[in-house]
Amino acid sequence: MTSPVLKPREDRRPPIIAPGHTFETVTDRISRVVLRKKTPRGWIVGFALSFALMMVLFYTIGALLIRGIGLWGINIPVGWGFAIVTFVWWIGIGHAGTLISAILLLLRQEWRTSINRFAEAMTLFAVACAGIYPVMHLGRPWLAYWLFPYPNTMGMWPNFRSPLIWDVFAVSTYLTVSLMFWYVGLIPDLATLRDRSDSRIGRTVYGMLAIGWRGSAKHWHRYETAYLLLAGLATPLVVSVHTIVSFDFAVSMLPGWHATIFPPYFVAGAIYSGFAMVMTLAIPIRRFYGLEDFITMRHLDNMARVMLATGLIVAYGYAMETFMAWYGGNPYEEFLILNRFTGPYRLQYWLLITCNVILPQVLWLKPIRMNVAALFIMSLVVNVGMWLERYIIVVVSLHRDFLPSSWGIYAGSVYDWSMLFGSMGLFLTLLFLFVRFLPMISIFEMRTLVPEAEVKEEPL
Amino acid sequence: MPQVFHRSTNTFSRVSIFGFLFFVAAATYGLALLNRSSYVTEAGVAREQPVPFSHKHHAGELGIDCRYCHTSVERTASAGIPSTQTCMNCHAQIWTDSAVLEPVRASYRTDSSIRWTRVHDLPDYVYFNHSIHVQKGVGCATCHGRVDQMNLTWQESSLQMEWCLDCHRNPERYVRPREEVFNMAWEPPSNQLEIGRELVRAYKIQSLTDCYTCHR
Amino acid sequence: MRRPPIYGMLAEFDTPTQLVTAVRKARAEGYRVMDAYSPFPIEELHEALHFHDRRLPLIVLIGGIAGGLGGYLLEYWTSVIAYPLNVGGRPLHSWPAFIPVTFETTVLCAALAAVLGMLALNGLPMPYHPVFNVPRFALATRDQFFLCIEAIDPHFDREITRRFLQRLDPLSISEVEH
Amino acid sequence: MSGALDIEAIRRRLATGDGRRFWRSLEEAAGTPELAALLEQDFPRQVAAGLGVGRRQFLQLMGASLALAGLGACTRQPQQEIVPYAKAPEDGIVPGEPLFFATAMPLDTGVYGLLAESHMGRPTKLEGNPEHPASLGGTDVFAQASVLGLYDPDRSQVVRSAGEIRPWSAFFQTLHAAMQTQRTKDGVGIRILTETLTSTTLHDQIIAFNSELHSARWIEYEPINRDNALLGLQAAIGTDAAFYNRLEGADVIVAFDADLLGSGPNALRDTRAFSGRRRPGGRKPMSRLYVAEPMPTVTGAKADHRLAVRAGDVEAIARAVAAGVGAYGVTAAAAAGPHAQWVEAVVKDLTAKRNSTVVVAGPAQPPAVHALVALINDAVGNTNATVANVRPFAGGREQVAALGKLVEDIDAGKVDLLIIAESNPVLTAPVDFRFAERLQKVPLRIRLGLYEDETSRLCHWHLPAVHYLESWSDVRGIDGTTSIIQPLIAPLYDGKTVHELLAACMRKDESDRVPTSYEIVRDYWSRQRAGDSTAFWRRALHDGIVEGTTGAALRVDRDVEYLPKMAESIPLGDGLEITFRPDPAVYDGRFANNAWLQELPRPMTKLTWDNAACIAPVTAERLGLASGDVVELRLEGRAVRAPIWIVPGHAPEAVTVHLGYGREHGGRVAEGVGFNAYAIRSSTAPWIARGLQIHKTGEHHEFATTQHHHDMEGRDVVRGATIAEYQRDPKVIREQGEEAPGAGETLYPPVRYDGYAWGMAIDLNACTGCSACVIACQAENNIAVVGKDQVSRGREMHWIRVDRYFEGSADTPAIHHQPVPCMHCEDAPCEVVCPVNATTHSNEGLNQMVYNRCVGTRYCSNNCPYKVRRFNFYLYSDWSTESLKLQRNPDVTVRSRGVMEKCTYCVQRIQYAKIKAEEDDRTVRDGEITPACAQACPAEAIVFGNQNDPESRVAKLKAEPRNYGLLAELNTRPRTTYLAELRNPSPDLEKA
Repeated sequence: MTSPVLKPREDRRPPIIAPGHTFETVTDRISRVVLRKKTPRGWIVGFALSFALMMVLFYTIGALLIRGIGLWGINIPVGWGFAIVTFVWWIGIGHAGTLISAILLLLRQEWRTSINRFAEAMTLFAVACAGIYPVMHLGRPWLAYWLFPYPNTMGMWPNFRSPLIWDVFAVSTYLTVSLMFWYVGLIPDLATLRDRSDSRIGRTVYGMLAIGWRGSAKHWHRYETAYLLLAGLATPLVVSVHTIVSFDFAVSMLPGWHATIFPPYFVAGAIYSGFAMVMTLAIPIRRFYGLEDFITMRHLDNMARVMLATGLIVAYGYAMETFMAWYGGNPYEEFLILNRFTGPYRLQYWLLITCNVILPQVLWLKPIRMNVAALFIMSLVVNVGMWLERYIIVVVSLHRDFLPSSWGIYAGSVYDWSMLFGSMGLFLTLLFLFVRFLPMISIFEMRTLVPEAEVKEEPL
Repeated sequence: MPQVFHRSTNTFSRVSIFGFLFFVAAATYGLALLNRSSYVTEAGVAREQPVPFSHKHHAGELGIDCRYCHTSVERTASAGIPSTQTCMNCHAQIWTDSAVLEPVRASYRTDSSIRWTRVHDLPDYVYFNHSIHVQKGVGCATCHGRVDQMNLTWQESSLQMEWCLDCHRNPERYVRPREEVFNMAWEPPSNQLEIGRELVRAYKIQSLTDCYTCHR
Repeated sequence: MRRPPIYGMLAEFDTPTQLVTAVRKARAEGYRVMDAYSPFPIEELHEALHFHDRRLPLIVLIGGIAGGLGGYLLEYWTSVIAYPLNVGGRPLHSWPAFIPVTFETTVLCAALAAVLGMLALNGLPMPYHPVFNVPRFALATRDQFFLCIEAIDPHFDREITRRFLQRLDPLSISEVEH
Repeated sequence: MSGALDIEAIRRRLATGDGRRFWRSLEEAAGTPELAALLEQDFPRQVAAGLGVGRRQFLQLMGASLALAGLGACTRQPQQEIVPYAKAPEDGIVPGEPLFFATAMPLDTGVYGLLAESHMGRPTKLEGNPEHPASLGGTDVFAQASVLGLYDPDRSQVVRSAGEIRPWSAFFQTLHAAMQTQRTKDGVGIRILTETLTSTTLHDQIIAFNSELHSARWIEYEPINRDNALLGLQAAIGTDAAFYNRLEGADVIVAFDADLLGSGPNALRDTRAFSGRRRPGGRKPMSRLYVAEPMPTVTGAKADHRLAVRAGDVEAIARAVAAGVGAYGVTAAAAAGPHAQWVEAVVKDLTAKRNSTVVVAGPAQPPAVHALVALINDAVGNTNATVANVRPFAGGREQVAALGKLVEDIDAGKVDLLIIAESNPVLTAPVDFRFAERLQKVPLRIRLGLYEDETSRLCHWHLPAVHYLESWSDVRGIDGTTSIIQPLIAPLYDGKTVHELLAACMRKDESDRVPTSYEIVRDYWSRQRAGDSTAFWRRALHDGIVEGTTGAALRVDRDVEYLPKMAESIPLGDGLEITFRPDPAVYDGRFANNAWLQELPRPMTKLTWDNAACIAPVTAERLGLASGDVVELRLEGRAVRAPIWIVPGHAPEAVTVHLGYGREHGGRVAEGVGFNAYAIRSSTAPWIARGLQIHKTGEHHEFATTQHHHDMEGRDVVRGATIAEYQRDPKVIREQGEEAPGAGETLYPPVRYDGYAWGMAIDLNACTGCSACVIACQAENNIAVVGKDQVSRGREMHWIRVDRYFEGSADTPAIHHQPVPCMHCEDAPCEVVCPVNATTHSNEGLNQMVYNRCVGTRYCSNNCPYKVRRFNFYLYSDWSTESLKLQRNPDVTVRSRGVMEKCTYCVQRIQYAKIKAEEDDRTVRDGEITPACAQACPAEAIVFGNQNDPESRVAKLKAEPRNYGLLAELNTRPRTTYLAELRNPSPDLEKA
């Protein structure tokens, strides 16, 4: 874990924590958000809205269970539609959280400290949303457990050659590890809340969750080892997860899916969309809860830079696909690319290029990176763009493959849309609960950024 | 004051953690058992029948051959359930006035079927063929058990897929000489395995574990 | 051995520096059985306590290996031994296809080992602990720093220890009930 | 199947036709940007999806699905009962063992000789009777689908009078009274209207009837009739005659607007003979087919030289050909105009190959053309060589004229009692007869029919008829071959046959018992055959043919005295032309309530659940029309609204409409589908009319088509060459596509198939695209009907589809058909990606699909390059309609909601044959296993067998150099392979 390194910074970038903070100001500012008695009206309104949206999701799921997935727009040849598109989108979003908390931790990037907590939460909720789709897109969702290897009376086992099984393991592992990572990070702060809460229930509940953390030096020692090791494990994991998700396509034989570039380009895309989402969430939250001291322009600037970088990698991916289609000389691949450019879905394709490649280039400009509103808009643009990317990958490749006779057209039905927005409802609902009942910024890590945290050497 | 919990909670919390893990494991195991239990498979449950027909009496004590009633067992997929006619072949002469047999006589008089309760019921997506099994030296008793000792008939085996697979994977453990197929009393000899292997060769028995063997 | 009347003696400090110094002094004084409490991790602290525990990485390694082997063997057993099926003309033991799942199970088990191992070694969960009996200890999770010399330390003596701690000019000193 | 749930759903959807437009791709091929296409491309449009399922059904579903899951978790099997016979039947019915009986199905002037498969006394599947000369083992869509007609829940089930359900006895009283009065006046007021008469017994009854009541009149009427051929031949030969061809002897075939392979009483016989002459390396050289027609037909698709001409212009061409070959009496060769070259080539070929050619005209062509054709056949010596003129059964009849007479009589008040058997004139009579209104002037109107249709509604009495699979009768084919129709099942409902109805009329005394049709038919035949009638009867029933009747039809020769007359040609005006055709799926409308046929993609248009006004691309462009535009067709002051469908290869300046749609009564499936083309069909121009006006309405109609792209995009999907090229260098086929990787070119160890290795070869040269295989498969494998809305969403369930491609210009394209079942790839892409091993490979190379293991990820379908997998997006199988359950094949699982399904090579038949073989300790013989599609195919285009056995037919075919695997370059190693299509163009025309 980072020991406080506060040699005076020469660079003129904004600080990662506003000056003049002490241990208690940090502690109180952050824990107040949770411990304050009356819930702010803004929160109630926001929560109500997202809860309503979540109900739309549940209604859709009910309808799907009762009537069948024929309610969606899918057909033969386009057997996958919004469900898989949105699944990949959510999983991708999740990646930023793990990246911030794990990879930046290993790279000793202090600025991560104030955003890693809710970035991790975001990961968790995003993966939860993503998890719904693989189950609900099954023709017979009530048999989803057949994808797990368990001894059964049929003597049957899953087919470990199928990327979908890899998915099952990857996603469930990812969910479990992210959960543990998040919880372990929370323990000391839960202890803080336990000790600062003045209601009996608060003390008990937070107390239970804090499992008796008392800040013992010995505990801290093992705690940090564990935290580092988790980070070390989460880093390859997060890369593997989107790699495997990309295998769902790369392992098949469809033109436009069967491509070796998919893993890196999916991972980059994931981080791209993930950071966009962190930004989408961070900007309003810091504003609403007045946390500008902790989530400073420095953070936004850095995130914008990461977006720019990953965005360029993604752009390279698109370019590569097109190049290989020509260079590879496979007629089906060639047709696919032409079909993307000029076919029935050209609108979505060019919109995608605009959102993911053209517009984000403004991030080269420092004034933009320093402009909160601009950044917020850019983050939304990229979120949309990345959803479109998956839409293009899934639908365009399927709707016209090898035999012209079986070509078709796909369009999402109302149930596709309600499921998409419904899942956003679930995501926001969980997020609102999180910011209300848990510290959205890691308090104990913020303390280490306070100047006093430094141990000055003095003779015995 | 920071001390929220009582001393005991330390032990309690740890116990509950292990307890939970144990509970999950136990539940899983229990479910697995349940799925194979006779409650689910309904194996070994004697079924009430409109007429308390006793295989024990007919097949066992009187020694009537299976094929006297289950006529098509050697020719077709289904073994065949005897018509009332078949019952009356004998019961026109004997037990002509026993009350128990009234439903049979009634059925014959009114030419309306006796509605037997089904004992062996495979799912609709499973296609089992009696004739080929008989042909390949699978004895009646191998699947149906000692029917000749059942008063009311019950289902002997689980009829679950893993049970079918067991024999389809290593038939040599279960096959018997064709002439013994209908012999209820036949016991596998001590050297069943080697005899089995010979029979498998002689009868050209394949070990069929393809899905389409049973599912269509 | 006879259970001492109290758990130990708790001294409260204002800054991490003071705490670290205090710990060093206490060790110099010959105290061994003690623990320091801080609202955030302090590198120097466990150094000062001469406390080193290297078991955790080992546990994680074992967990990882177990997970990896388990995963691969499961795949091998189910596809080659339990129910060998011709899937698209691929060999029964298609090892390249078995790698992803092996990797995932490795990470999963290693991560579980890390978290559970850490908790177990720290003896958590432990909702009840004597130090909580000291009201001011609530600040240990906010901005105060504590040193607790435990009564089972051979050198521990209510009076001497109290006087020793006085010399470190702490904000407060309190006896910790069991 | 189409039962309560489906039909309801279908009707609702038809009401709200909210399907999607799909014809965009054709527009693209034509290069015309299309507005609706842009809408299409616009961001996914919201599609109100819906298939109402109630709570109870939901519970059923879940319960059923769980049971289907076969997972133990507390889902126990429900208690079931076994209900054995009380007295075992003699006729050897054994549970689980199918029995086969010979019977026959009449249609038009012809007959299908059939073998019916019966499970526990339920006919479930019909096959062609190989012994029967008119079927030769083949069938078509009508015959295959007729079994569904039997179990149709919409069939009329009760005697109804004025809306009231009445007992038969009540009807018989009325009838008897009416007959008594008629007897007093020699039956002068009696009219009996039937369809074209082909039953010898019925004919005998009618004669008897007339001999008693001399003044009673009997009328035959069908909208698809042979009047023109009859008149034409009469003119040419001087006597009534019908004809049939012997294509096996034909080196050159010229079809003037004749769909001889696709429709009509000789289609099956002709298809078999034709395909027999199209295989390279046969004893005789490959035949050559010339076709001149307006609307592309399966015949036109097979043509070596197809001329897209308006039906009205065919006469000029025929006349030119006649003149060319020096036909008797045809002097001045009418200017052949733009088609001179075609005519030249035809003439050259016809004269070159004397007495081994066939020239034929279709029923839609005026008598003149038929006369010309007869004269041409005479001139080149075909008559009685390859073309047999025979005396038509029961004397030829001009049906339209006869119906016209009936109408006059009604107006003159001469008709007191009208008995209408089967025929549905209110729908089908020429519109100018105003039959519906005339009909109601008749004092007593009696209708015997399968459905309470338009005619029944206007009759005093509707009597339920029995389906041919329930009834005793007999039927005589054109060549005289007569079959006894025997019932496969007791009448499901309380129906009567026309035989019984007539017999009832003939009763002297009301107390007399009405004889059963069995008695009537049996009695007739025992009178025909002296001696051991029982033996004869048994034999006839067993063979499905009355021995000695084949070819017994009286041959007619033109007597030398007679000077052939030219039937004078009906002058056609000018302006747009419209031609009326029987529909390839619902025929004249009688099959409109058959959901299988409604959902069958029409061979040429690939439309389902619709008819359309078909026009050529150029004409559409000129009129600014696009497929789906609803227009008003105005003809002789009558009008009907119809949606446009653009058909490449259609003759310009002409519209083709198909009859039999727009039904108002006649079943829940039939009602409200398509438009009623009869509404503008008059007795003066029943087939071809000019001066049609088209008026746009600005409305749009949603079509449900199964194929949206008609261009091969330059991919080697259908390979082919001319016979000359092929004989010069057989490699030409292989070189047309990328080479499939050799067996060694893979990282995987090869999988060996030592025992059987099932494979299929499909001869594209033989295949006409008739689609009999599609319906046969549907009947055999319990394939569900999904309805128009679902089809328009791309969710049709057919396991085998017939792809249709256009090649070349949109005005005169080459047309290809390609049946596509599952390829059973040895390295199947679908299997690798299935997470639960629901689809794997058998050790005989079958790509197995296990429904009860499937969880429905649809990944397999995504990864299938052939897209032959079908998914149950809803609960498509009808689990509630009892009568439809009777049709199901007990050897095939009825699929549930949410599972994938696909062609299994009819594994139930494979297993059956294997078990039988094992039991007699032998191996399966070649040809012992025939999948439903192969069995139905009249062209023998599909061959199945063990490709490990070098002697098997399939192995031999696969050894041919024109054998190729579809997309084989993907190294899927398909077990289904194709034999390339070979054409035999005239060298002269090819040069031009």
